Amino acid sequence: MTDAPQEQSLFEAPPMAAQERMVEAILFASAEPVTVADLNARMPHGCDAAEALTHLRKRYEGRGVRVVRVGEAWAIRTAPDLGFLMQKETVETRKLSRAAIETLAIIAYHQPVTRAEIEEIRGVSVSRGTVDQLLEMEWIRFGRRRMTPGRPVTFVVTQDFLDHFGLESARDLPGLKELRAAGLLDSRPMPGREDRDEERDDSEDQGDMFEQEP
Amino acid sequence: MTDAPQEQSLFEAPPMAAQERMVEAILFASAEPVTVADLNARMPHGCDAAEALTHLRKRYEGRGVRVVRVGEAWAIRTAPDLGFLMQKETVETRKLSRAAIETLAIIAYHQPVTRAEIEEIRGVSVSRGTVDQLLEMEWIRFGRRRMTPGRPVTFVVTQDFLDHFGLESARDLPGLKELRAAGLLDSRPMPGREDRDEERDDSEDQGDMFEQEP
Amino acid sequence: MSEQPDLPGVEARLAAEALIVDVDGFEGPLDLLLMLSRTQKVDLRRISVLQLAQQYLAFVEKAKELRLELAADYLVMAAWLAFLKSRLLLPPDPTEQGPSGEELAAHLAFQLERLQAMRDAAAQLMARDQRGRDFFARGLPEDVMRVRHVRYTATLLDLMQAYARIRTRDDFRPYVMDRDAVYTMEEALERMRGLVGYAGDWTDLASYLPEGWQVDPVRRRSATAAHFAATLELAKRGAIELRQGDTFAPIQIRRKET
Repeated sequence: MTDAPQEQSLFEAPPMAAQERMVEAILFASAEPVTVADLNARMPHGCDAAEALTHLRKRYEGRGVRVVRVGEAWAIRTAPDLGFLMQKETVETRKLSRAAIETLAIIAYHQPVTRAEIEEIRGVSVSRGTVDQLLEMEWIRFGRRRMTPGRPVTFVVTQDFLDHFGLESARDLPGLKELRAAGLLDSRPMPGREDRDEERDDSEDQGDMFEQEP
Repeated sequence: MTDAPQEQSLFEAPPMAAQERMVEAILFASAEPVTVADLNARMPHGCDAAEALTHLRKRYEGRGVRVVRVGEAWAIRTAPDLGFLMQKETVETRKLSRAAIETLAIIAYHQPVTRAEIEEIRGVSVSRGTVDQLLEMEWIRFGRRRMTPGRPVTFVVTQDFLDHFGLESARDLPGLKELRAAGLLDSRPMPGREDRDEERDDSEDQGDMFEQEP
Repeated sequence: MSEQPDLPGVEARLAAEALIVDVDGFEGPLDLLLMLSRTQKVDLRRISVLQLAQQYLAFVEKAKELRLELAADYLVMAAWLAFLKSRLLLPPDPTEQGPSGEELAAHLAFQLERLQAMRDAAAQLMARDQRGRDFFARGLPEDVMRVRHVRYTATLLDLMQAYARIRTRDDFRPYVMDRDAVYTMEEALERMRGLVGYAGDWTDLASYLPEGWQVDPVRRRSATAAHFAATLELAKRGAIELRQGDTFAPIQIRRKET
């Protein structure tokens, strides 16, 4: 491309300070996290949103609001130590049952995880209401199917989950490293029943076992 | 503020920098502009929201967002020169019509699928508007022609579709058994026929448009 | 189990009953085992599975004594633990296939430890700062120029429900238009245009119906409707006049003199 230098002069990217302002404006205007790709798409040609973000993040360190990473996206959120000022904004979250909380934790720490694996860990069948509730809250979603007989669906946590719990990524889950080091995230089949999970997923009447509430 | 020194001895007000953070967080998170009286009421005793606002206002001068007065109250708003960045926020989201979502579901589950097959599964003819809409949204595209008489075109779902629904591939869609387990197959009353005729209108000439490759 | 319980026995029994009354509070046998394991007051890694199995079996015994209905999975676990107990107590039989008692016990200990770990992780997760409680998103998101273009959207749940709806329609029948019995207005218009020229006087509209469309009710209805629509169109253009003597009387047409 011989005309590249020319093009550059035509669409010169704004200075970094201006780019930082733009990222600031976009993130302030949105309640949802915005991806770097989205930022770049909305900013003028030649901008580098990722770099502008680094500057912006530094600028807000220690302030009343912070620039936080949520998975692949970015958002501005109030500093957690100021939560006490926000009684007016506090939203009453639906009270999650103990089963739902445990199921959510298992999905987060073991993802992608099948329903059979969740049941194996909890030792009880997972009620359909529990998974429905988590899907509806958009804290979990379907992941890739497992390449085992029966090709069961898997569950993974969503960006909204990360946002809700202030996690940059699923790797930042509390205690994740320790749990992994202790082997507690391994899938370890019952001795003598290596293929138990797969059999379970494959079985014709799998549906039934979820129909009955524990 | 003649009584300030007295009060200060009883309830020491936080330093001005901390007060500024508080005002920043409150203005950011509030759904409506906030008056100085409101700010003072929400902040710890002894705070001076008006002064904190002045500092905050100065801090945001020239930034991507500004602290502005709205009547008697205060709010954070995008800098006027950056309004052009907010265009993405202007889209209005509407639920896809029932006809469209059904057509889309059939394409997703049965792809590649011809229009005749969609009609057979849905039990009603598919209006060209519905297919056009899905094509325009780039959730479906033309697939390979079917090697049967008439060589009808087929439809398949796109990467955009997968991205929107958070799927890694169309194969990850839950099957009928899983739909049943999730309670999606039994709880619904049998739909009446009232909406079955909704799209028969232009069935005369729609055949043609699908013959030609885009 | 004795008829005359001594004093400490009463206490133990009350404790056991309290436990049993609580059986609804347990989320399955693994949860119960985890609870029982706490009475050993040791690290889960050093738990005596044999002792735990005995505690569980005693619990099930008590429940039977009190004539409490236990869910099937509790009984399945009891049977399995009884088997495990015998494996752990008896010297290993070299001819026996399958995993040893120690392997099974180790797996059970692993399951308990893993469940406990997940509970702790869940508690840690819920103890984190949460959006909408400890930190907040923008309360006043800006939308400068709204209603620019409509973006249609749907959730995965919508999609799945739509599919489920289609697949559970019992009155499902493919819609097929019966084109054989349809006479279109365009065809009728074409036909009438040629015919009205011949008719100088009032003629019954019914007499214009083409051959093969006069008898079969379905075809006759379609052809009549098409021809009627066509006469209205011709009348509008000023090509013909039409009249009807009475309600439901035959409709008559004639060419308009120009």
